[in-house]
Amino acid sequence: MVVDASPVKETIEPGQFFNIKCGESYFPLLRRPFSIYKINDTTLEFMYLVKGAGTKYLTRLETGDKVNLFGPLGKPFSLEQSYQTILLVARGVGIATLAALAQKAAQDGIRAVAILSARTTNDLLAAQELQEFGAEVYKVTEEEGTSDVANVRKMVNQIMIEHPIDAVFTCGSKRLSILLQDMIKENHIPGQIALEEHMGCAMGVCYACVCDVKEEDAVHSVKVCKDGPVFPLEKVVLK
Amino acid sequence: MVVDASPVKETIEPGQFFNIKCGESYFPLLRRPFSIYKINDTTLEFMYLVKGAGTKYLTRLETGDKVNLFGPLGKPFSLEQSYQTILLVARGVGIATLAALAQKAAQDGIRAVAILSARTTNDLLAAQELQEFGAEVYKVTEEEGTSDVANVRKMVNQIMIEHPIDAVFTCGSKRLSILLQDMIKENHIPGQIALEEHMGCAMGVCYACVCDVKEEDAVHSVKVCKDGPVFPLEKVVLK
Amino acid sequence: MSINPNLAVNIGGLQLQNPVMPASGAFGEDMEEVIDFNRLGAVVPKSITKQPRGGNQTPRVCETYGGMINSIGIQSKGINYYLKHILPYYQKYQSPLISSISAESIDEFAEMSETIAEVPHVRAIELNISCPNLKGNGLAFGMDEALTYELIRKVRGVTDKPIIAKLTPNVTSIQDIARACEEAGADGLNVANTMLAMAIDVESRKPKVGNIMGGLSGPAVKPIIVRLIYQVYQATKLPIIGCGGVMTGMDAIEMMLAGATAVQVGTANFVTPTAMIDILEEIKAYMKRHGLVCIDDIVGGVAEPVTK
Amino acid sequence: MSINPNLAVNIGGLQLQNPVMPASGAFGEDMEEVIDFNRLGAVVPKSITKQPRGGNQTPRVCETYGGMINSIGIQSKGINYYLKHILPYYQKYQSPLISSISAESIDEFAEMSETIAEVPHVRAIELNISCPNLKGNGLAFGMDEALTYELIRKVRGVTDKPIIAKLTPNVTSIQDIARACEEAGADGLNVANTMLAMAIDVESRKPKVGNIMGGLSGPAVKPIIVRLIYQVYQATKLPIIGCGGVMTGMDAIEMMLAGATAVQVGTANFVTPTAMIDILEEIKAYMKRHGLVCIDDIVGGVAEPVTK
Ligand SMILES: Cc1cc2nc3c(=O)[nH]c(=O)nc-3n(C[C@H](O)[C@H](O)[C@H](O)COP(=O)(O)OP(=O)(O)OC[C@H]3O[C@@H](n4cnc5c(N)ncnc54)[C@H](O)[C@@H]3O)c2cc1C
Ligand SMILES: Cc1cc2nc3c(=O)[nH]c(=O)nc-3n(C[C@H](O)[C@H](O)[C@H](O)COP(=O)(O)OP(=O)(O)OC[C@H]3O[C@@H](n4cnc5c(N)ncnc54)[C@H](O)[C@@H]3O)c2cc1C
Ligand SMILES: Cc1cc2nc3c(=O)[nH]c(=O)nc-3n(C[C@H](O)[C@H](O)[C@H](O)COP(=O)(O)O)c2cc1C
Ligand SMILES: Cc1cc2nc3c(=O)[nH]c(=O)nc-3n(C[C@H](O)[C@H](O)[C@H](O)COP(=O)(O)O)c2cc1C
Ligand code: FES
Ligand code: FES
Repeated sequence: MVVDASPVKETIEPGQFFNIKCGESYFPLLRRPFSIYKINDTTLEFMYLVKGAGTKYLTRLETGDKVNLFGPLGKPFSLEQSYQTILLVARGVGIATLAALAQKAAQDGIRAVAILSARTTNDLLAAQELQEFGAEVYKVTEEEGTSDVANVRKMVNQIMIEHPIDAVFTCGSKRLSILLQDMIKENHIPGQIALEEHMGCAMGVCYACVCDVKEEDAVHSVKVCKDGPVFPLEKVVLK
Repeated sequence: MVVDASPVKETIEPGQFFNIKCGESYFPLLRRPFSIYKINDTTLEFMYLVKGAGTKYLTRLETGDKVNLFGPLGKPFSLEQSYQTILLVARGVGIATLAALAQKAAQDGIRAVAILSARTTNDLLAAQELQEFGAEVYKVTEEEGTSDVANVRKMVNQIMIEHPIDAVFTCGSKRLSILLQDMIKENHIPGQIALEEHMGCAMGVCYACVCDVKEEDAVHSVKVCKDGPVFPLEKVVLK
Repeated sequence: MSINPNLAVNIGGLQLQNPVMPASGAFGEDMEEVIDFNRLGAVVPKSITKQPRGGNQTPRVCETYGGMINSIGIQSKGINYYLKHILPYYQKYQSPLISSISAESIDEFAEMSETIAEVPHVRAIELNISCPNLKGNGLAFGMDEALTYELIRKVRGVTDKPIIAKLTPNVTSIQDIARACEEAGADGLNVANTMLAMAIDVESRKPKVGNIMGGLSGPAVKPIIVRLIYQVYQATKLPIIGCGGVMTGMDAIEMMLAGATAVQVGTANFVTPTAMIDILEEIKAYMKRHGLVCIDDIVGGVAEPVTK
Repeated sequence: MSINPNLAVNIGGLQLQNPVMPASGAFGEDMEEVIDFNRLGAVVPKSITKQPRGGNQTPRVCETYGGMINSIGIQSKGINYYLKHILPYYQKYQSPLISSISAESIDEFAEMSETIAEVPHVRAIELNISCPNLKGNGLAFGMDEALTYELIRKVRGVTDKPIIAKLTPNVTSIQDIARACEEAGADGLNVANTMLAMAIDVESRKPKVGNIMGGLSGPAVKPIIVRLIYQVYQATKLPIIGCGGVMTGMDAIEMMLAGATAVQVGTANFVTPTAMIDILEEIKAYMKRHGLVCIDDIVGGVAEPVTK
């Protein structure tokens, strides 16, 4: 979905999201959060997977229709100037979230290597986009039997041998995130994760979207909508 | 609203109605009853006044859209072969209900005289239609100060002097219906009324749409959806 | 997975070919024109009262967001008419008949139950101890544990046919009422009647139904009903008929997962006259898709919570 | 009719510039970016507990038809943090602050109320005796008349500031609870907290919120809340704050006609972050259109029923 971004005065950064009203009545009632997928000069793009009533409504919108967006919300990914090569590992629509980051990396002259995981090759629509942004893309799917954690571990290892990776970014899979938590610990590199959680307010007031973060052995609760959705990968408690 | 009537196998008669689903979700939840306004060879027409969520939905439909209609429902007006001239008295969208009857009367070679009442002349849209069906149409409006009961009584009297009236048909106004109950009693002519009541099932099972009818001094309850909407004017208890 | 699932259920001794039946008051003879009554799990005519009742002032229904309020007030032609005209009508259908009774006193409930239970093709009795529309204040027998116990006990004394108590959702603890029914000898529970509700037209300042308050039904109440079913399922062993907001087969499945053995469909019949048949087909399709062979594979099957 | 209507209301001694305020738990400091807190009738931060609380398992919210279920579980940083960080934050606003308290015992309610009432800019205390999410079983103090009386009585003993009791809708007779509050010395009543509810994902069989049950809010519950307000208005003389499903100014007017003096807005803030301001403007426009000069011209103004 491409929207005219001219009414948005704030700067928008990869990892942030908009909370979108998907319908005019009280059903769907709550807004739906969607990450920024592509940031263009005058437009913004979102990529979504049709899941339930909210996303179904979006598919019925036609060119020229108005959408009610609330945002940009949340903390973006941060790309350090010192990074030369970053690794992106995404699954499912998590790819949408990391696409914006690949775009930014390309602009900043940072090389991105991406492992994209999905159920079928057909679900890997954004792979093309990432490649266009100059990312080196590896695809794994259930269909081909390549998406299991063991295989991804092997691939990450192989990539790390080929390129020194300065930071890891992930979104969309708990299993892969746990794997990456492991690997960044082993390899002493930083990581960032974009989390998803069911939201109420998306403004940091209702405590619907909490997750646990470990800070020097003490676990505390943070809000995905306000403190995130991007968190240091090593700190989040993935249950 | 014009709908393709070819899927309707039943014969449709003036005074009957369809219960129309006004929306795809659970709001509006209940169907809305609408009288048949015009019966054409392959199409059916409804005329409605925009009132709330249901009728608002109907205005958003576009040519080619599907509508979910349940019907034809209810008992129609009955036109005796012996009638030569009938009087129609309608107010507001009651005009829609009587228009179909005027059409039928014209087909049966019965002359119709109509008094149409509304707030403004603008609201008298169907007057033209009735005239095209050959009805002699008198218009009264609040705007022009001609719609009060006393004036309508005078008009009815005048009409009765000019033409011997064989039967009276009314819809859309309690005040006028009470007046007509009076006048048909005085003049010993029969009358029929199409009633409106909030409905649940429209199938005669839920008892939402009841009204009282007097039958030889005993009052009993009838269902507008199934026993009506057309009733003998002299029998209904108009409170 | 190509075996045809078995949809039969048993409600306290009453064997049904499938778990889908109409809710009392939202069904009647005139619906024979739109659906085949023989396909229903049971037929349930409108609650009957002993004496004829006129019912409440119109308007008797109004719409709210995702729901409707009714204040019919159990308009009824009385038990004699019922015995003579309504019950005989249903004799021609194979679907078992559940007779719903509303009464103004415990003795009247017992008296009516006894009379009606004697009719051979009445297969079970549903006691409407929960109608919010009988009295102007929305009170019902089913709000009081002791009265409920006494009422069921009395009716138990007059018939061996299955007794289903239709509970009210307008209570602090439905579990207490459900247990009172179980102890008094009920065979099944209907969870639940309508939620007491009210709507006002802000322009005219008039209540939207003539009786001021009425009963809320439809999709809006479903989450409350699912919770009530879940609570009752844990409190008693009685089979539960879920009722309130079933519009689709998935709504029926949701209630079954919470603990219902069967469901009743009310408001949905008004929206889609063939709703009960659609719901039945959707349940069947769901069972096939999930490889479930019988309804028991669903009842009470909500996943246990994982502890943190 | 060109006079500007006066929107000021008084809730048991607490004077408000207008009757629109946030519902506790659906409002917080971070909303200052989207609305001007100075335009609100009052500010009501999330309920505070004595000790820090982690809250319930996620997912903590899910959607139902026309409503949402939440099972936050009063996540809270505890009273010390509240006194040090949250209350001081609101000092810069002119809108009076109503502090919402949740506690696990009557003594704890009293102790916390005493502490918090001492903070000068806390202008009233709302006692959340109705949260269905504190315990797994959905029970709350406000379900028991005697406990409610004792609780309010104790809190009345420790402060002269206005006490508002937030009632639960999950009771057989809200009138009894309301009267208990009045007799115990409450100054106002909030009608009401959320309806206990549950939703199940039929594919995964999992409850849609982590805590299995949660509280239903939003448009779906409005007709139940309007009825409760109407009942409480007739049972006590206390001013009522209507809460549950207020999405528009007309919803607020409907509750006022039923008997509410003010309204709280929860779920609507999530749907439209500026909802409270929109609602305020719609109330104003309605009053002008109907030539009403003050809120009192609306409160309890539902038309008397005409007898048949
Ligand atoms: C920060 C953030 C960014 C996201 N970015 C994207 C994106 O770019 N593309 C995309 O396709 N999806 C994204 N999602 C997930 C997206 O929000 C859900 O798929 C969407 O809300 C589903 O709505 P629905 O009505 O179609 O589905 P339903 O399942 O019917 O939704 C029911 C309810 O659950 C909530 N819900 C369901 N799944 C999720 C989920 N994964 N996360 C949060 N809430 C959920 C919905 O918001 C709604 O309230 C993101 C989620 C978050 C939290
Ligand atoms: C037999 C019959 C024939 C009718 N024929 C016509 C017609 O030809 N043209 C026309 O414009 N209107 C007709 N009406 C009235 C029409 O049904 C209502 O105007 C319509 O239901 C309003 O729906 P809404 O959602 O726009 O309004 P809302 O006021 O929002 O409706 C709310 C609820 O009240 C019910 N309701 C409101 N007004 C009426 C009413 N007058 N009668 C019954 N239910 C009502 C609605 O069905 C709905 O359930 C007829 C009514 C009946 C009973
Ligand atoms: C118009 C109407 C009439 C009703 N009459 C009765 C009745 O006579 N007896 C009864 O037990 N329940 C009655 N009910 C309640 C329904 O049986 C059912 O409990 C309720 O509508 C909830 O189910 P639903 O959401 O599927 O409609 C009535 C409901 C409606 C809408
Ligand atoms: C996410 C969420 C959190 C809530 N937290 C609290 C709370 O901490 N204390 C409280 O008294 N009510 C709480 N409530 C209930 C609301 O204050 C309000 O009573 C309810 O949401 C009904 O109003 P609404 O329909 O306008 O949302 C909460 C509601 C929601 C949706
Ligand atoms: S969604 Fe409300 S705090 Fe994050
Ligand atoms: S609408 Fe149900 S009986 Fe007429």
